[in-house]
Amino acid sequence: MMDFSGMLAMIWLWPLLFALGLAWPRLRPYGIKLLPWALLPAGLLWFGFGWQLLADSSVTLKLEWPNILVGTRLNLDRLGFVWLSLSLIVWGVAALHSRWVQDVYAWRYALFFLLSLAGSLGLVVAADAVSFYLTFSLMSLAAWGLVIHERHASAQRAARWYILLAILGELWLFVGIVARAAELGTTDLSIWAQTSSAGWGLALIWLGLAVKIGVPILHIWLPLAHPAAPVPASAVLSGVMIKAGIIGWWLLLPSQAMANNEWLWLMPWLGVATMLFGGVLGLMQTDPKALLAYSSISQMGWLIWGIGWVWQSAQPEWMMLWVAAFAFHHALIKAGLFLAVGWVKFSATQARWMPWVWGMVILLALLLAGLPFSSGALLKAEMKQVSADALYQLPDSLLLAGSVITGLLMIQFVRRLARLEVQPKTLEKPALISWFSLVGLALIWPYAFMTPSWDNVLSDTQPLLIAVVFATAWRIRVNRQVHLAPGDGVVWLEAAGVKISQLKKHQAWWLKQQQYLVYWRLKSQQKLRRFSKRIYQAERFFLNWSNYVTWLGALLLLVGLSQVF
Amino acid sequence: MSWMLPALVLWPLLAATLGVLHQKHARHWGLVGALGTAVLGVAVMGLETSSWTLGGWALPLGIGWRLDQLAQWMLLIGAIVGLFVSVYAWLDHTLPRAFWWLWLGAWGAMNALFLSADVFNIYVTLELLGISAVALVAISNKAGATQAAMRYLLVSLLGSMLFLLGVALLYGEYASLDMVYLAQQMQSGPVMFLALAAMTVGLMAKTALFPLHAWLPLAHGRAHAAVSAILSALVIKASFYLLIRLWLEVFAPLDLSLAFWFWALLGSLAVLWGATQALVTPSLKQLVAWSTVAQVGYLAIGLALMIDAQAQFSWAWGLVGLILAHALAKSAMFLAVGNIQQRAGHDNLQQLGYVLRTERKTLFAFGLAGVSLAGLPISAGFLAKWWLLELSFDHQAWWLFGVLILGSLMTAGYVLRVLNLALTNQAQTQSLQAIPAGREWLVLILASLAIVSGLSAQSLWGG
Amino acid sequence: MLVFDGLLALLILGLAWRATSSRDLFESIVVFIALGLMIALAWVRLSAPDAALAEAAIGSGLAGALLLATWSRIEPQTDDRVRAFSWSWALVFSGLAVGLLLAFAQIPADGQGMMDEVQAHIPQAGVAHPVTAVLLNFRAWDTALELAVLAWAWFAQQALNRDHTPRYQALDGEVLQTFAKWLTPLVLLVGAYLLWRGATEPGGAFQAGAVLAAGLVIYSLAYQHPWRAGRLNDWVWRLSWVGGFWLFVMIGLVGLAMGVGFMGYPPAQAGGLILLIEICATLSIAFLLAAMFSGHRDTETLASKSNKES
Amino acid sequence: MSWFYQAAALVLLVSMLLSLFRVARGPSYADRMLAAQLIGTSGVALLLLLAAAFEQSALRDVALVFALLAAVSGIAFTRVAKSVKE
Amino acid sequence: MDNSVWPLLIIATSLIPGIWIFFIPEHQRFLRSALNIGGALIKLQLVVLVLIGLYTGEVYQIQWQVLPGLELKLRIDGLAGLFLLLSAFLWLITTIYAIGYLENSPNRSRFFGFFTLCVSATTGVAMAGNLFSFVLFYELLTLATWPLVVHRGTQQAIAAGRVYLRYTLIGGGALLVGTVILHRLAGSPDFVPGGYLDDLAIHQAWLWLVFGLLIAGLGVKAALVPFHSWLPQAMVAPAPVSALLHAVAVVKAGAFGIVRVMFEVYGIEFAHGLGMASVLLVMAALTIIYGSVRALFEMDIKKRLAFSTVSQVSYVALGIALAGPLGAIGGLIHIVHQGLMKITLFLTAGNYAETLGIHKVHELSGVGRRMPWTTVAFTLGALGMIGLPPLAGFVSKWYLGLGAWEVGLYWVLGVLFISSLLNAAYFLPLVYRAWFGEAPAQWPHEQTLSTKFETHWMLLFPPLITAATVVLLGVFAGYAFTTLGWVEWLVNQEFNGL
Repeated sequence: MMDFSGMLAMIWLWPLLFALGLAWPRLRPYGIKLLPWALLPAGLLWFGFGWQLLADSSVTLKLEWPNILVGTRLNLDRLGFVWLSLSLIVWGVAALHSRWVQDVYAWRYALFFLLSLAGSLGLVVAADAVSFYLTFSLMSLAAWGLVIHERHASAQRAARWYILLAILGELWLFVGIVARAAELGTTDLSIWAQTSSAGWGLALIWLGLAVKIGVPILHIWLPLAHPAAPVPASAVLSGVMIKAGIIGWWLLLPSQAMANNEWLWLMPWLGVATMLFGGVLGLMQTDPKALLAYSSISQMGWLIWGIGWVWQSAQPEWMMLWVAAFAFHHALIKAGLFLAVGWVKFSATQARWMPWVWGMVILLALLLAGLPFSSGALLKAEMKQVSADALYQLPDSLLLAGSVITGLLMIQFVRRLARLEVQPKTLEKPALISWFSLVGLALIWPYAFMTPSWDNVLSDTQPLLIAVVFATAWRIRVNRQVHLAPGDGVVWLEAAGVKISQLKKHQAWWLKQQQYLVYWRLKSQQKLRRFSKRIYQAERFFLNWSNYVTWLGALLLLVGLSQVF
Repeated sequence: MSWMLPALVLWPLLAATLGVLHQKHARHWGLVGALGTAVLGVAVMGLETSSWTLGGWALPLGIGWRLDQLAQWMLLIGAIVGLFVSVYAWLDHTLPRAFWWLWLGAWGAMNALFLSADVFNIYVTLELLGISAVALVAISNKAGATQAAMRYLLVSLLGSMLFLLGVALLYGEYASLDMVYLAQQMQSGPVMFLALAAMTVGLMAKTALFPLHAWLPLAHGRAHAAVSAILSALVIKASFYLLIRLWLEVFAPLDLSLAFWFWALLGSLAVLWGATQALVTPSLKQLVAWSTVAQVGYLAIGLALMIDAQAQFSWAWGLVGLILAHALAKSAMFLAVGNIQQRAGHDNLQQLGYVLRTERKTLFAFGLAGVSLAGLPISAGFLAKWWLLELSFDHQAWWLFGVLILGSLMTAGYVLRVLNLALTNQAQTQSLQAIPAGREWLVLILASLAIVSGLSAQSLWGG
Repeated sequence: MLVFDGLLALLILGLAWRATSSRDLFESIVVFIALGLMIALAWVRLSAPDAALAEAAIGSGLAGALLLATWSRIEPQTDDRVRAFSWSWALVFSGLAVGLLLAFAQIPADGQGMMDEVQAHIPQAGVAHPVTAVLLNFRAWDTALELAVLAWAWFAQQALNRDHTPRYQALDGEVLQTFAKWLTPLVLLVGAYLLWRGATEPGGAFQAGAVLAAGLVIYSLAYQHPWRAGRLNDWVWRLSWVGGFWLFVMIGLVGLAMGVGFMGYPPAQAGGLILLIEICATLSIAFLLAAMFSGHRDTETLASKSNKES
Repeated sequence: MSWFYQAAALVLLVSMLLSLFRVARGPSYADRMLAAQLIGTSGVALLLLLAAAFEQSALRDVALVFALLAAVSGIAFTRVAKSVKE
Repeated sequence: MDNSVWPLLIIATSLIPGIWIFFIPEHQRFLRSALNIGGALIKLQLVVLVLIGLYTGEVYQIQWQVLPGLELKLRIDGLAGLFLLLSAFLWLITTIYAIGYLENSPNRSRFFGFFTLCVSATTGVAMAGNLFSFVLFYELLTLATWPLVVHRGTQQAIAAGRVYLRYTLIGGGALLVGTVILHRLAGSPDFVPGGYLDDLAIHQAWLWLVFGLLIAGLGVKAALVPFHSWLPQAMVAPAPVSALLHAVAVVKAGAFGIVRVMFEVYGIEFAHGLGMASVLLVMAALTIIYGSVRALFEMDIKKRLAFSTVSQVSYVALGIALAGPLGAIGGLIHIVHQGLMKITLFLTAGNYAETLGIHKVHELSGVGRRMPWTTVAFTLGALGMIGLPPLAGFVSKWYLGLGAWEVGLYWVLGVLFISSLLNAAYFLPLVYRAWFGEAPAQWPHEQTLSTKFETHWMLLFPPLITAATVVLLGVFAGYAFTTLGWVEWLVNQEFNGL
């Protein structure tokens, strides 16, 4: 059996090497074309490790570099394999689709793509807190370059909010990690997973990662960034990077400890709240990409809910696989949907492909909405089932509402997509093939380890039906009545910011103070000069002869008398 | 007695008189006299310390000479500074030849003063020193030099008279003039206090200690640079040396309880007033002269700190260190100013920017000297000030910390007033006079000595 | 005699006050001349004829002439004028006066000083008069330095007086010239007499020198400066200024070489050496004082001055 | 010392005091100078008187010097007065 | 060769060229540069040799009695080695840079003379073996840097110089007084890990006074609030000077002095016991926040960097004041790491100013395309400052954070958090503008300094090298030969050597 542990570093150093290569101007024009090749080691590892897993499902790859940073560890186990798989697939497809990016700064897009790719792959294999933090930051910050790539006003605005939230999250995460590392005396995540530590360290880590996941209130960057980024970038943002938060929660937080009083009810409720929150706000969107972004928030609700009960279960390592599987499901479909927007948008000239494209779009929408026998329906049902042994249970109706709202969102999405203005672009055949393959994979992968049964068909169809009913009954479209700008809270914040800055501008008082300061400085200089002159003239007193002699006499008297008394 | 001791006094005096006789070559006679005296002054460091009586007349009758370490050091300081000033002056053709015989007269007088242990004899040497010094001021062709010299003359005479009064009172009381003998006999009493007061105030006037300083900035500011160097570095030190002798030796047995406050307060006022004036004066030369007023304040503070019985006498070497530091730094500074003044043709601070910038060696020397004056490391001045601080601590005179530090800061302030000009971009406004290159190097070496001598401060304590 | 002494003291104080406070400079000078006389009298009353003699020689003659000469050449200065009266001044100096009086009251009246010591050593001194013995033997170094002080005072004056204008107009009075002609030899004679007396009685080199100098001054007032006419070489004059001091210290060094110490004489030759020194010193003093009075202009000084002006 | 000498000395001293009045009042410089000369003359007499009284011959020397040199300031005054305007 | 010669040699390699340079005529460019670079190379070589020797247990020291009981002592210990290496390395870098930067400007001999003297003083500060010697070199440093601050000679420069001196000299005075008092209380023994004041616990009031004086004196150079105001004003100096001031010489001398005082005079546990560490901690924390906030509102690039220095240097004091080994590690490595990062930033800022005339933040727009390499270096420096892994700044912050937790001062983590956030807030906009802003049609003042590179090679390579070290020191932090390894060794001495 081959030892793939060296590949653990290669999978993310290799793209970094590509990124460095872009420093050489001659390579830059090939930047985009080279992107798929950056995934080569990751692919090899996936393939090799996949075979090893088939032989022994508990096998783990390990790599230790004690002298790099403050001690670097990397490993890959079967859960990691799931993460790696979804990352590899989505990044790969996105890399192929990156050819859509054809502007002058394409190489820059490639650079950030490579950097965040490296981070994204790295955090999958990270087994110490610092490596995780490093790769997580690399991914987050580099993604900023993807968000801002198109440079128009909305991209800049999105990037601004993105980086603000990202850095805030980074720093929460950093402080949390430091706190845990200091308390546990190690950065080894295998120890971290089993040992609890002070509550607020955990809370900070949780919070730092929550930003990435898009937990309500911290989500505001998400609906701005996803629509603003180029299509393939949106695909990875929504498909892969958003999951990094879940991976982080799992890796950095101790599962037993996370099932205690405070967290017990928080995570499930937060999960449901996120589902509904993302869904409701998504319905108020007109831009299909923004809608998808809210949908991602909503879907993250499922993962939050999922990890909530995984922590509470007796065998979290095992249960986590279900959550990972759901993540895998969402990754494929959401990436596919985002790419679909691209295909619809760019492929108007290729009319003969259009039916196929639309077919795929509808298929994907249905998969996400939970078409019976599809991955969505199967996984949701399975998760509900296995979560039955969790300590804290949510009412089923809430989860049902979550599913319904997903269905509604998808219907809305298709409607919106149909109204999209189109821009002709050349057809990229490899990309198209990869997209079709992606959709295909999304369709069939569950059957590799799940056998669908007819028993649940009714209950599985339930949410979809309700959604269709609602959608048809409610003919008046929500987003015409209650339109909400993408980024919801951002709008208010920005308005408040403008108010504040205007407030400051009109403060004549401030200006006056400054003028007064200048005046005061001049005046004090003048005073000093006058004072100097006076001092200079004061010496006349000593120069005067009679004073001189008086002083002399006085001193005589002083010395003489001082000794006498 | 070694022949070196009489030679130390007579060599400069005879060389000076030869200069008077052979006026055409007064400059060269002057140099011969200076070099010889300097060599002797250094060589005397190697002599055994001892005392002698002149003419073989036993002590109460004759005149006593004494070569102790304090005298040796004073002679050495005189020799070093004298040598540099002399060579500098030799290179300066604008100096009137009278400079030479006056300067050598002053030097001989100082050497005689340092050697003498007899208060009346010291009075005579003070007279010779005073008259030469006054005339040295007067040979300057700068406006107002004569008035300044007259003022100096009067102060000098007044000081001498007061000193003489003290001598007379001492003689009347103890029928002796020898300092060692007097110190042994000294008893408290109003007459002694009067003597002490008279001598002290007289010498204070000559040392230009605040508030009797007014003559100094005029005289030193208007004199020729070499002369200012001599006056500031050596002449006022001679009278201060006497103050040390009187307070720490002759009158030491008296109960001088308030003396600390007297000296420390006057010294502090001197430091502050001198520095303040240096900060506002418009002329470079005056600035340096005012600095002397301030530095004399440090000497007074040093004396104040030594008067206390708690201090071990070995500590008094710090006073010599202070004198040494100031002598080297101040002479270097005045000579540097001389270079600049001669090059620019004036010493108006505001218009010296260009000259200062081009005269790199001289400016560097000025800076080094300033460093020592301000008591910045690692100069001799720094160690001297360190010594003052340590003693202040022992005396628990915290307020002196403030004065010393403030004084140092102000010193730095006025030194930097000058250096600042060199860093401005002032353009050339006047044509520059040429000066011999040797003089720049000379000043630089002297200033470096002011720094380097700090490293050998330990030798003052016999290390 | 108490009345006399009291009156004398009052006179001295009054004159001194008048000399310093008078607004008229000429009046101050005249009062000063009178003061010199009073002080000489005071010395007499204090049994110090040596000092009285010196005061007489300098105070009455040379000082007056010198002050008058100066007065004729200076402008009244305004910036240093003494204030008429100030409280601080009065307070300080009345306090000082009280202090001085209190202190002097403590001085023992029977202070003999070193007189016993001096008397005991007179036999080895080579001269009989104790004052001369002290000045030229016991404390010869002081005297040698005093000679130097005098010489340097003249050098200093040369440095101060840089414009070299003659102080007096040429004289054309017949009476004065005749007077001077008769007076000069008399003065020389008195000078020599005082010098000779110094060995046993009050008198000596300084007094003699001062008298001689006065003679030279009279002569130079009446006639041309002898040195200005070029009758004597510059060198001779210069030598006369420093010769006394030279000889003095050379003999002192000889003492060092002979083992009696610096500034000491072999006892056997003491008398002769002292006489030699006294003669030279008298001449030096005389010429120095005379030069100080009349100003010396030698050819070299003139040359250098014209150089400077060009 | 006999009362005669004392009385004579006192008289001389008082006469000097009187001439001082003239020194102070002037009005001309010549008046002042002459008064000073008078003081000198009185002084010489006083010295001689004292020499006799104390039998100190040295005082006669003092008187001699005074007498001789009083001329100097007199002559000097005549020379100076010419060049000074009153 | 006798070991005692080494400290002298190390000083001489800059002192002698320095003095020589003063007297070299302005036009002899080659000689001057050769002296400068030659001296710097030799010094670096010597320092490396000494460090190797130090690792094998050699002792390098030399002393000279100056007053009774007062020794001038030069000694190279581990801490000195750290600072020496930093200054020797950065001197070489900045010298090369300065030669390029000041090409054809007036008064170069003066500049390089003082520049070199400044380094001599810095090495002296590093090697000072007792407090007295430290004070000596510390003051020398003030003097040597002042002419550099004023070098341009403009009205503004002179005003800045005046402020600089006012602060540093008064601080020097406080330091001197403190040193004297301490000398009278405890003599002036060598610096020793764990301090030498344990016996003096009864003089608590004195020790507090001295502590206040010393911290005030050192705090001026280390730019602790409220002694920091000189630093932003000193920005009028030429870029290499700012770089040197901020990265190595002045600011670090202050920080280094705080380390010496806390570790080897008071002894950290002793100081902690008396509560001094807490005072320092609060001061450092305030400084960190205050500096960052001010930086945020500065629109002049160099001024922004200056306030950033105010903030960043206090990390050193913060780490020390935490009074735990991990915090100490964080503080000490930050001496080096901040130095490298800040010098990178200043050199690149200098490049912008010299090549394109860019001084203000808004002028940076699009400069990344005109000067990509410079901007890469700038970006690395900025990201390092924010504390992103794997750059050097991260390692510092990491250990500071661990140190804060270790001693239970959780609020310090909050300080780190806020500071990092502010760092990001004032650095990222610059980076953003540089890479993504629209380049103007014409740069404020463009000069063609090179046909081959984006700017003169002497300006380009120094920041690139330092930027590379920023990366390397972060990535390979775990190795013994990096700062972290060295500092861990040092901190062991302080905390276990008791």
